[in-house]
Amino acid sequence: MFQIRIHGRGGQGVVTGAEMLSVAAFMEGRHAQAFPSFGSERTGAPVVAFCRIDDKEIRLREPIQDPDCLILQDPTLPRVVDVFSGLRPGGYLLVNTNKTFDDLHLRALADKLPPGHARIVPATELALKHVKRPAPNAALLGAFAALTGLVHFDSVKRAILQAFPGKVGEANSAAAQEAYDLVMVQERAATA
Amino acid sequence: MLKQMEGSHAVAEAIALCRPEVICAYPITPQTHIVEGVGELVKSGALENCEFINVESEFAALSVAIGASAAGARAYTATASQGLLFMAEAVYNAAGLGLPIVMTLGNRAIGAPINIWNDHSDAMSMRDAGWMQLFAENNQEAVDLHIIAFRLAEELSMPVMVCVDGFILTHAFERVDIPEQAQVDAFLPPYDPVQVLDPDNPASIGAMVGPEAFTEVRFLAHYKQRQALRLIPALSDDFAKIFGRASGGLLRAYRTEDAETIVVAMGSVVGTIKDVVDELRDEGQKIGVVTLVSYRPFPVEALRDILKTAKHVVVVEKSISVGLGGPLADNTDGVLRNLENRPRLHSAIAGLGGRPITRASLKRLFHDAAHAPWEGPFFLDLNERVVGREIHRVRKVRRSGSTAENILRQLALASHLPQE
Amino acid sequence: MDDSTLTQQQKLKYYQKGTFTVGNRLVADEERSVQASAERSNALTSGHRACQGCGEALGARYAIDAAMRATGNDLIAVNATGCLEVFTTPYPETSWQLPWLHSLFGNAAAVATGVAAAMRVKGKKTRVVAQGGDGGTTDIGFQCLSGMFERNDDVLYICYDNEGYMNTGVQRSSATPPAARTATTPALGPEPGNVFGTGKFVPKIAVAHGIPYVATATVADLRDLEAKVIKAMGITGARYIQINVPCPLGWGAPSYDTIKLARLAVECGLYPIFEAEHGRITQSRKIRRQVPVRDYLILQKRYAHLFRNGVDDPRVQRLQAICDAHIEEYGLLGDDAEA
Amino acid sequence: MEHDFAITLDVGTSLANHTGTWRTFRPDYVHRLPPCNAACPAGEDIQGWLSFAEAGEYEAAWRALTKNNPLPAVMGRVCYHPCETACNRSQIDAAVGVNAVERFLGDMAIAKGWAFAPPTQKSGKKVLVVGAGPAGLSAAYHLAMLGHEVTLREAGPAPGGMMRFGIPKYRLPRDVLDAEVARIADLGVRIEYNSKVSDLQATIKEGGFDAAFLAVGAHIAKRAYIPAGEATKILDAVQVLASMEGAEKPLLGRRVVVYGGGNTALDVARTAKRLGAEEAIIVYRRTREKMPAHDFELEEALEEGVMMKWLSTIKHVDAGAITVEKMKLDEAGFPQPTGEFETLEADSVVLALGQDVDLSLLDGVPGLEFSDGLVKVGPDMMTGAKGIFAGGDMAPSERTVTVAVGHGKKAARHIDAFLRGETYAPPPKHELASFENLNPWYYGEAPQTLRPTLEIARRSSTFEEVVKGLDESNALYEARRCLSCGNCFECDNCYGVCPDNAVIKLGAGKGFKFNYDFCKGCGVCEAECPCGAIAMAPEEI
Repeated sequence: MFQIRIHGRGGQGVVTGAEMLSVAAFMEGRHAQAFPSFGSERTGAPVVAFCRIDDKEIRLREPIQDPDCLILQDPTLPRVVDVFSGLRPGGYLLVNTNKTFDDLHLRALADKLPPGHARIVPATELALKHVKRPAPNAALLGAFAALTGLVHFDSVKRAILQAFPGKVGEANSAAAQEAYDLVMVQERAATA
Repeated sequence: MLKQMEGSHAVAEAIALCRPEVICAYPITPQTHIVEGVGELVKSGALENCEFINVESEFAALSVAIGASAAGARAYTATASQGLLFMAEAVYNAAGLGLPIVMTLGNRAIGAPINIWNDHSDAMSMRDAGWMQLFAENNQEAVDLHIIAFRLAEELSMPVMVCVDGFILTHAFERVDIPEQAQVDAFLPPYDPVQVLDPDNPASIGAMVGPEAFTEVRFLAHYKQRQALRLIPALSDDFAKIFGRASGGLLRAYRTEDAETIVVAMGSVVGTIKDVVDELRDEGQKIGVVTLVSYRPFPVEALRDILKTAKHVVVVEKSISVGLGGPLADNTDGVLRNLENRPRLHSAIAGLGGRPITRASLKRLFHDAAHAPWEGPFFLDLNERVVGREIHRVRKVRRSGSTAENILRQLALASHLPQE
Repeated sequence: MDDSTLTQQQKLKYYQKGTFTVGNRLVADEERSVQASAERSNALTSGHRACQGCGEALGARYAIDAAMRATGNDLIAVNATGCLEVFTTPYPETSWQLPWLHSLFGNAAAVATGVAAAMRVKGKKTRVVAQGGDGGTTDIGFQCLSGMFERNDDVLYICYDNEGYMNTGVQRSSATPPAARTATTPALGPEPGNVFGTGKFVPKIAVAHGIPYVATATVADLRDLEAKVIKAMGITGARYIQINVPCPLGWGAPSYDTIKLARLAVECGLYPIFEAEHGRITQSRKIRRQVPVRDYLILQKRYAHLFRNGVDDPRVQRLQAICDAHIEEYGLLGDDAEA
Repeated sequence: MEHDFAITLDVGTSLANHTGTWRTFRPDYVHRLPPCNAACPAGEDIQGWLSFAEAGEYEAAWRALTKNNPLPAVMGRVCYHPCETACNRSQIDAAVGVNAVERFLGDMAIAKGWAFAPPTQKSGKKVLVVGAGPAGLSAAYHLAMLGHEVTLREAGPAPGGMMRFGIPKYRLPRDVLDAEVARIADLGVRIEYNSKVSDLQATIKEGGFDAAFLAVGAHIAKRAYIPAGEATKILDAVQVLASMEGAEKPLLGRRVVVYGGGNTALDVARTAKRLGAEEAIIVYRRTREKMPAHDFELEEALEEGVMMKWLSTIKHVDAGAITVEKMKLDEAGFPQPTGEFETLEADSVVLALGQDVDLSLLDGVPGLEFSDGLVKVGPDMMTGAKGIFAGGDMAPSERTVTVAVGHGKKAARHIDAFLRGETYAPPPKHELASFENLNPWYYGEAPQTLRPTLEIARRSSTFEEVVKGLDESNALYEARRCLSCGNCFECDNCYGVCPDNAVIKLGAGKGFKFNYDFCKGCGVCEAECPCGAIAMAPEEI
């Protein structure tokens, strides 16, 4: 079972991101469970969403305490929430930023993870470019596919298009594609 | 058809497949997505021959359903928490009138203090109202139970409440097999009321009944629920034949055959408990779990059959009958009462107001049940430091103020101060 | 004179005897009141357990019989808890002769909405009447009532207003008039009886909802009452009729004075009788033989404290001022087209 | 339909619950005597015939009316309608115009030629009626309707008695009188004119009569002693009015003084005006309030220019002038002389001081008793002589046409019983329907239709009928103003207002009955009965 925890703020599509990710996994014939951190989701408030992916039925209902992957949609959150709690030693970290891990003072944390498991991606910038809205979730999913290889990008794309039919879906899909490509470049560079 | 979807929307689709004729909607978290979903289906024309009514309160929601049902329409509504309490009078009334309304309860705690998160306080508050209460373990079951609920309700002319854990299920995206319309139609015939408001065949429904007949009326209601104890498994079998999967039933046992410790629980927490059971089994502990699907009627005999060989019975429940303990534990105690070698009963109150029930805590709990048994209700993951301080503070100060606010203040202070 | 002239003559305004009576043997059958007909439905039939002279029993039969005629008996009634429900349907006997449903005290309007929805979804033309007392309407049932109005559900809601909770032993409701003594507004202290400046007049609130039809009526004017019910049944959407029904028990009056009291309540101006459509008052029933409110009050024990020791309490004048204000507001004096 | 136990009930099952046991007071339908009927000297069932009239059933109304009075067209003109004085409606707006409707019906009957249905069986008895005035005509009619053979003997040349010789034409056109008399004659009553009975016993014997009814009237004017000078012209009212029927009209001069305060005085004064008098002055010793004449007739007279001299007595009559003494009322209301005198110009003085009866035909009849010049009769209208009955002005009573008609009817009933060897017992009278028995709310405001009256100018010069009849719409309107006091008119109020549906409607014309199985005795029906036809009485326990 692979567990993803997404941190963001209300209005950034955190829950939708987790849901789309679960749909992508479902499309590949796997079991997936996405759920929010159950609250009254007000714009700007810290929000957490969860996604579990497995090859068998997922019965577990507890919030994800020891994620295999942490997606940080808003890099300012660590100042108010203990976002890194429980991240597995071999886990992944994906941060939405134009800055560097150093800029964010996350270098030490990133370095604790296996090499190549921590990536940054300018998802909001990509979203503004393609979707014209600061909704980084789709782009981050593209980056997630590239980073973890847990789901194919094609599935992510289909999940995005299912969640957002029409032009909005296309735009999000394009943002995801660009994020995917950006991370893949880094991946290839790392493995090269 | 398999779909990855939100539990609320899955329930909405299941409701639509049941061809309801009158749906009453009033928003309350966490049930909103269900009625919104059905509303969309009605508004878009996907669900035909259905009146979708935006009422002004839960009390009206169920009241409209009562009128519709009495007039021969298949009626549905959904609510949660305070909403259920606000409609409480109508809840009893619908049952008393024998109207086969189906209602989804997106289980949520009851305030004060106001709390929108999941527990079973709401369902428990209406356990004696005369409704049948079915609890879903996951969203597939939520879907299936609604389909079963309509048939069960209409066969017995008795309302059914399908309890779906708020947020944990209602807001969870997961794989659900949405049945085909033809399957549902095969399972659920059109509503044929046992009594109906009909100008061609008039009757007075809802008469005032005095001491001379009230006992009999209540006996007959109880008798109906006793009949349901046989009907629910039969419907489950029937369901399996048509839909190709088992669902519903009174209860389900998991790895209980040789179990020395058997956990009893309802709703979504059972999934987590099953994972814990598997872990403990792997560690060599003889443990199993019983999922109670039907809380009302309470399957006394079926449960006793499973529990009678256990040494320990651990009841994990998301509600508290303040001043007594866990109501499910109390009911389970009744099941065990007359056994010759009665197992020891351990009551745990967990997950109140949305507190996560973790595998780690459950493992500890099940271990302690066998090795460090306790008396009375045990509050899982209780912050004893906080309650200790608060008890002390209240003792000291007459005008001590609100407990809830004081606890929040303590917690806020604690999070800013270095740990002791 | 040939027959046609005779008929025309008979169609002249009826100020001859029989004008205000239930029946009139001199007019054609179709012009007679529902209650005059030997074939009236008696939707609320004999054997009910209402007190002697019960105004509500009378009002309910008037209203439902009229609605039955208007709908060709294709009618379902929903009843709030209250006297009407209790005295008509104690197990094992019911006095109703139409399909009838009682659910709760405060939800009759919503239950009726449900019945109407069921009829609509089933493609039936069956109409729905909800009925309740003033407590079940203006107090506990008010939220459901307002919701039903606001959604413009196809329900005629009839409130039988006897100005208090009579079923439970005569307590104050929001429809209890000022100065009236009830079990919860005893005739004691510096302000005996119900307090002035409290209460609400739901017909005006109903008007404010902008629903297609609102009317007040009285058991003292059967023809007006029937005409309003029949008119209401000709309209689709939310409708409200409030009927003043004296309660001999609660008002402390002899059983035979029921209609007289209802009549005086109208003739003194205390109970304005009017009609409103789509948020506007369209017509008021004129006072025919105006009386001072005193004439109305003095017949009722609930106002006895206003007339102690042979001296009128100043509150009588305050009540008269209320009447005067009604007369002005609703234009209750003058020629009535119907009179 | 199978129902859920107890929660659902079969409709209308409360009929098993007989709430009539709650009752402590019990309503009953009653008949009360309408004040109009009670007041009618002719014993008409006024409310009864009005109820037909208000339904537009005029012939039925006329037939109901003529059960008691064969002269509606006459009565509708000359009756002083005490019914209207008694009418409860006068307490709401104005009395029902009974008299006008009666006249309307009478005139319609004449116009349409409605006839009485003769009795199918004859009694074989013969009755002599003496005098074709209202009492005689009435008695003859009733006796004929009862199957008896009637011979009516009249001393004068034409029927009607005082109706013809005492009442001016402008009040009673003679063709109306003739038509109604003819209708009685058509029943087979033999009327012999110019056939004065001077010896009753002989006449009875000769004619083989089994009984006789005497109604010869009062045609002899009372005289008062008034000192009179030469060449004064003093006449009496009977003489003046009777001479109006002849070719020679009386010569009264330009200034006429009439002495007296009764209706006859007014008739004479009004006649004098029509005959061309410039002044017609009525001298009366008391006041207007004390005047026995009907106020409405006084009003009409005043409108026509008749003048009144109240509180005056004539002391002396001279040529061209009279002397009157002023009077004043004492504490008891009697006029007392004041010693003040006044002179009035007068070409003639007509005395209208009342009339006496010519009792000469009774000479030799044994057993009779007399008093004040009148024949005494018992409650059965029989004189002291067996088989001889008397009525009208010759018997002690108020002298009006209506009273006379009533006498005729009453006598006929007793004669009928007498002829069969029985005693007539009138049915017991119901309690009077007083205004307090009514619920006046239910009667709409509807003032009396004033009968059109001739404009004043025409009245003073002609003998055209002053008061005109109603047309049909007016008559119907007027009939419908009747409150039906004391008798159910099927307004359905009781049927409608019963909170317990305990009134059974029996259908048109059949009224209602109480269903005592369910009647709780609340009394709303009685309170809301417009006409007082329901009474509550304590239940016997």
